[in-house]
Amino acid sequence: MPGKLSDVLAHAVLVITLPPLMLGVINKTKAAFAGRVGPPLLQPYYDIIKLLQKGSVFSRTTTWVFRAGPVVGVATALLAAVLVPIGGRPGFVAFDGDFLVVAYLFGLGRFFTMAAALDTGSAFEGMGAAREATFACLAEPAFVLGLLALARASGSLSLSTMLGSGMPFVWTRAGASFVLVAVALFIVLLAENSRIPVDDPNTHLELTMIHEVMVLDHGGPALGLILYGASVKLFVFAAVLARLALPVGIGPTWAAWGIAGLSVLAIALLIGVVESTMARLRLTHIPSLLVAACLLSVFGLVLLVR
Amino acid sequence: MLLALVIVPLVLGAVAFATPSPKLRPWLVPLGAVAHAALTLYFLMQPAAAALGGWLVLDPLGKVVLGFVSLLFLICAFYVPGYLALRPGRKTSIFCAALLAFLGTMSLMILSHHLGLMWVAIESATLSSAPLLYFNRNQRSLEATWKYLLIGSVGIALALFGSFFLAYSALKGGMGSSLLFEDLVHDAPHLSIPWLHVAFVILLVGYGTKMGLAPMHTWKPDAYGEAPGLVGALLAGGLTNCAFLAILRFVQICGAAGEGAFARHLLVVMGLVSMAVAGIFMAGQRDYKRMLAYSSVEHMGILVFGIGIGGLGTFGALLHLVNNGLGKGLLFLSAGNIHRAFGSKRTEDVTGALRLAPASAALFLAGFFAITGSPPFGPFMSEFTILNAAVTGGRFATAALFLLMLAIVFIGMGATVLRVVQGEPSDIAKARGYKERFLTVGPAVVFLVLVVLMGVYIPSPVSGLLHKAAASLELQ
Amino acid sequence: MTPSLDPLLVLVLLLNLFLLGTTRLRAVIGSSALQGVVLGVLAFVVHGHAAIEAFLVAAGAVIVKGFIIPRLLYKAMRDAAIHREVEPFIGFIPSLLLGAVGAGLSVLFAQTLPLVPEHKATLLLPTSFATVLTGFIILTTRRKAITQVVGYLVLENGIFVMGLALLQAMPLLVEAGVLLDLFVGILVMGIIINHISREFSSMDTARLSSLKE
Amino acid sequence: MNEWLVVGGIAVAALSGVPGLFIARQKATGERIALALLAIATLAGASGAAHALVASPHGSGLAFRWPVPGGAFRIYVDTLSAMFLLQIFVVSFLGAVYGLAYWKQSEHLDNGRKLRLFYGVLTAAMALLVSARNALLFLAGWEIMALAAFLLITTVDQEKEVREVGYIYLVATRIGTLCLFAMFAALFALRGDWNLEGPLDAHHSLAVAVFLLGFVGFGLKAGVMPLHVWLPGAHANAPSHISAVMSGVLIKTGIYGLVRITSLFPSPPMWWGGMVLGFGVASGVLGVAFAIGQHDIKRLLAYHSVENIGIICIGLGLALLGRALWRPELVVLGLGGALLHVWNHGLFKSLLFLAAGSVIHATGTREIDLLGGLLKPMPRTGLAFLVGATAISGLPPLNGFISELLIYVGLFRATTHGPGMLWMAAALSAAGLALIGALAVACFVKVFGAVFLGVARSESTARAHEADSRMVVPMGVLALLCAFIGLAPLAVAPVLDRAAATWAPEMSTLLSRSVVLAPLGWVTVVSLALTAAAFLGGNWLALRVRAAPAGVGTWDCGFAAPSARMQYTSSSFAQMLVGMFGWALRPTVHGQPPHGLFPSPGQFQSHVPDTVLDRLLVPGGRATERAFHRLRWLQRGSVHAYLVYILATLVWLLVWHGGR
Repeated sequence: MPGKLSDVLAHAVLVITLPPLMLGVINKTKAAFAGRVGPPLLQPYYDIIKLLQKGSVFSRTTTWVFRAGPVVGVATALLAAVLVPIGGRPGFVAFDGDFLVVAYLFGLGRFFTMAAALDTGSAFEGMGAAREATFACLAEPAFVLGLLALARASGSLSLSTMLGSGMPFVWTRAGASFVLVAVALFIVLLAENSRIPVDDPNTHLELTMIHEVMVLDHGGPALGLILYGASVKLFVFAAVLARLALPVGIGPTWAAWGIAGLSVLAIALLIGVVESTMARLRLTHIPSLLVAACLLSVFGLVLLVR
Repeated sequence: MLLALVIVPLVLGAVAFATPSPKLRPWLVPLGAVAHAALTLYFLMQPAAAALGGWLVLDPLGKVVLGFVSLLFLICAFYVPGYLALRPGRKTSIFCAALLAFLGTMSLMILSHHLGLMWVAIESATLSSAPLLYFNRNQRSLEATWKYLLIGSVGIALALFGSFFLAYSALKGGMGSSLLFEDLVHDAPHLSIPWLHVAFVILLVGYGTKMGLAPMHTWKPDAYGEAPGLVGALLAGGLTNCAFLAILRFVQICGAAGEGAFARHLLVVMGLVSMAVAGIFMAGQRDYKRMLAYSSVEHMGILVFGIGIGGLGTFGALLHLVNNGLGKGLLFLSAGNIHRAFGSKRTEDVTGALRLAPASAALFLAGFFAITGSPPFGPFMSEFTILNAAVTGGRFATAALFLLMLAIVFIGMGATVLRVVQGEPSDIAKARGYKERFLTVGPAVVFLVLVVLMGVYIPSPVSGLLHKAAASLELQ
Repeated sequence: MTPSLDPLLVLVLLLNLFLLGTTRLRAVIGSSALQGVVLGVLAFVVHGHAAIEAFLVAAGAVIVKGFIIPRLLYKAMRDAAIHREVEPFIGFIPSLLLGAVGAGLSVLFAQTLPLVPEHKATLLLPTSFATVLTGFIILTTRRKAITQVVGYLVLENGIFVMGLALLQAMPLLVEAGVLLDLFVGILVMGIIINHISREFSSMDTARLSSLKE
Repeated sequence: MNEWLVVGGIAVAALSGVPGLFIARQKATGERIALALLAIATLAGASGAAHALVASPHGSGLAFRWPVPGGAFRIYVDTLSAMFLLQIFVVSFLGAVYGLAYWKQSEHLDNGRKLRLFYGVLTAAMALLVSARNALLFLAGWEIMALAAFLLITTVDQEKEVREVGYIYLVATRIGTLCLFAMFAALFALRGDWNLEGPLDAHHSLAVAVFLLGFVGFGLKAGVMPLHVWLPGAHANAPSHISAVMSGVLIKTGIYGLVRITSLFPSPPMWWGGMVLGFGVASGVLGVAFAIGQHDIKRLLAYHSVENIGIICIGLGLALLGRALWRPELVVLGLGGALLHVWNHGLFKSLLFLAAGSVIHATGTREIDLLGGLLKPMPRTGLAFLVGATAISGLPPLNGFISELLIYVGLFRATTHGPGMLWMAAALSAAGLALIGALAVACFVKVFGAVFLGVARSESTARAHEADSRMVVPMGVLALLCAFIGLAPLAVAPVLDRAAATWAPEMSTLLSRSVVLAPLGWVTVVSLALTAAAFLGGNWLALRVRAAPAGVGTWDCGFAAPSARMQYTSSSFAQMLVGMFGWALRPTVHGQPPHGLFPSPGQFQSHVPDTVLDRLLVPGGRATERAFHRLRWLQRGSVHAYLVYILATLVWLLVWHGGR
């Protein structure tokens, strides 16, 4: 059920503009915690634009796969972004099982990002790819289980309906399990977007990184695309989580969109807080965190037995 | 005149013994086989023939066994000249004579409806097969012959003993004691049951020894292992089936006496025991001819098991009598060729037969698949029929055991067969320079064709004969 | 049923025990031959009134079992030039005991089976069973091939005794066939024994155990 | 009509290898003739099957007398049979084309002709068994297939390993066949005749026997964990195009058997579905887990067959549950997904095996950790492999995604509306499916990266060359088919609906169409959008970086001299995951890591054996054989002992049985 034109436009605007801003918010928050001024909110935009204008260098070991990585990453993220509803407003299109398409689009993006990393033949990037693959194996079931809980509660198979206008009423029925699911999805968000405590985007020790180390060899436009794609992915998860965590009713259109954007930024804020207050986990402990996320979702499901 | 079936081979045997020319002599065997086959064909056409005042009768059961034995011998006979050509410097006069005498006595055994005469016939068959086993004239074959003769003679001595018990049960039943099959069946309702039971047990052990049911099978591995492949084929498909026929006759009498259940129970037990023993001894068997002997033990077990199951199983067993015989012929002849090619029957020395004797090895492999009951070969049909009889009879545990035994046997036999056919032959073996010949491969090919035919298209005359025979067994 | 049967049967039983007890090969063969003769006489006595054929059967038995076969065995002995002990696996006393126990069991077994009236009184069937058992004991406990042949012979004798109980079941022709087979069988066995003693320079069948798993 | 075409195809295929036997070994004429005949057979058979798919099935097929006990020559091609037939003929033909270059007669004088002979027989047997409607005809096809496959696996029987895996396969398939003997016997007792037709009462005790025996018998062929023991070795050691046919088509006959047998029972008990579902999840997860631990590229692919069979079983189990609970939509989605996955796996798994074959052909090794950087020398093979890898990982826009989506949607529907047991089971299976998908992604990134990306890890790999066009073309065709189903699932949807109706005739009126139930149309839209976006973006980037300097090395954080051996190997890639599944995989690790201030050169090897086979069955078998050997003294050569046996038997029977 495609939305009205205005909705579509608003959705498109948010998808294109908001993601880098989220990164900005996160950085600002962390700076605030660190007592620094920090980079301007719009810094990510500047970075991406600058990168897109730069020239680039490709290792002789690489092939077209290396270039395909960033492109596929962005393409899948954007497609996912237009499928998810934002703040109770349906996505461009909504159909049964669209969340599966979203999940598998990200899977495709991950596949090519990792392939690109391996294409360099560098041990570091291989290491990063291995970790990405490993942790995704646990994040995926947690995500699906969470969505199962949503589907069971809302009796629908489409994100736009699950997180649609019915949300408040569903909350009254299934609040408890939604809290659990929200926590689970937040953990998944941190893992999928390689934030602390799973991964540290701006550490200086490659040995401990996951996502960053995979893209070590990308530079210029490619890196720009990767940055943007990553932020869009973060945005998608944040949008889902925001709607689940803050299922406020719908006022007039403009207000609804405003609320949607703000709630997404609020998630960014939350991430910032977590990143500044928590330490990075040891790699060997990350699986247990994700398993915990799975269990939370399962409990969320069990609570729905009736 | 039924007697011709007996006389002709014997006479020709005598002729073969007397013939001076070693060139000509081997060809007398095929001659005798052809004559016998022709006579057999003629009598199979006839409704039912009798001679010597009912002492010799060709009833449906007899028709099946006689027809098959004649066919088996016919094919094997054409293997003889080729085989003897491979074994220069051996005395062929006794061999050829004994072969034909063996055929004659087996025919007598099949025809005779007087239990005493039957005993005489099978004893003579045993004696006439002794020289065949001793063909190789070495210590091992001597030992094998001795065991075969002693165990066999004791076994059939017991059989005679059992026959007397049977006669006595008639005597006790108030009739004149007679060993004529017809009389016994006719007076069966009056037979004295305890005597009948004891008689059947003794007869089962006695003829079971000849048939090679475990644990009376002990002579088999030695005999089949040391005898020429061709003799193995004739024993496994001929003499054992004659002994089986004898047991069938006693099952008929028990059935007529209303004691069928008792007999069938014993048969099922003996069948399963034989299959189990075969499976145990096949595991890790290093001598592929001894392996074939155990396979024969297994299939004798399947035969009596099928009869024991009864109903459809009876037909299955009779069908299996034919299929197993054909399969054994195929296996023994090809194994014989492989033995000639490598000069050994131990799997330590025999590997990669597919490269040294391609045709024979391929035939051997096919024979293995056939005898283990793979569709679309004949034995599958019979074994499957027997299995169905067991399942439809509601005897699930028995059926499960049957399948388990089949599995064990397959696992054991497969290991040995594959070790023989696959891989690289040793250089010593290559140096022997064996060549496949038409006369040695041809008969095996015929067996293969027949065993496949029995699996994909059972000619109606054959199935007609089998059905008649099964019906004659089923009447209670 | 003439009363003069049982003494002969007892004689047969005694010969069984003697066969088990004696250490001398010649004695063994001889006693088996004697047993054959006794059986012939028995056959005649049982159907004494019967026609010529009973006489023929009896005569055949006497000739084959009592004379020809022993000759064969003695010849085999000479050819193989074997020394005379019987060499059992188990001692003579145990085998005697076995024989005695066997005889007892045979009597019991005969009791369990329903006999026709005229056999109730006689030892006919017990003797038969006991003799068969004796044959088995000799077959399974004596080392020499030739003693095993004797064992087989005794086994046959036991069966022959059983046959006496139902002569009309075994017409002359069959009876003759049986005797003929027996004779040929022993002949062939003799030949093989001959080869054995040539190949293995001994008749000790314990040596004949190279074919095994 | 269809049946005649199919029968003709079967006959021609069966004979395709025969003319070659009469042509001199050195000549290539034989292989050409065989291929031509196989082409004719495929034309006939596939067209017959295709016609049966598009036109609704009518008539009752062919039936001739067959003079064997219980035999009747009954052939009937309904939608289920047709789906499998089409795949059998197409894949076998492509494999044969590939074989033309991969297994040249001129290079394989001793076994080339034999291989082609049984290749044709195998194709024919598979086609026969999926169209047979008589138990004995089915069994005949089944066993001929099994034996032909055995002879193909052991094509190079000079090698010890080949002989061993051949034997294991033979034993496994025979045990399966014996189970089927029992199953058909039970079916006969149930039906009273040999026809494979329903409806039958599922609550009869014999019906349970039929189901369980069928599950074991067919599961052994399909390779359901833990019945998969024969599969990895056999697939790894057969010639690659044989592996392709076996993994792509042959093991599916096991699935066909399960589908056919379950179709006979209108109202199956719920535990049937639950059981199939459970085993499906188990084989899916464990299959892929074992795959991740492998070093041998073909063993790895083989374990992925186990995984995909698991996915198919999940679908089938869902369909069974739907049938048990009278939920038509679950039947459509479950069975549709399962059958479509049968097709898809047939396509991409054969594709992967063929690609692996050309890698092996070019480099002479199956060891993943000796390969690397092959995308440059063999771009076409690499692209084909990438397509296959993406498809088997169930990623859009390729076909694997479609079938998994159908099953997912079915599971979610079962979750959203359903009684307790059902929806919890469905939910857990969905999670399991997600886990499987993610693991598959990991595994195939590993393989693709280690084999085709980076730099060559060995001399032979460095000298690799692109495959012969006769090998590339079949791969291309398969890749295109994968893309087609992925982009236009609506084209196959009607077939799936009809298959579901054939499987559950009692529901045929209620069955809604899979198009309604699953977003196939939208998937097409998204996939096209994705392709377009990737294409545009790619071109943009290519233009943007046209001026990039060539010939620079990997920056790698400024590491000075990276060498090929420093690359992350597939084993290191898999290490964490293998550790995660260590409870099931039980990897064996040897070698000593370097330690101390000035470490001496250390070494490290890890190896993942097949837990069921190497740790359970083989030791068990050895123990049994030892036990049997202990009984052998019975046959000790002493004639006296033998005579004692006779006497003992006599006494035993007299005492125990004569006494009655």
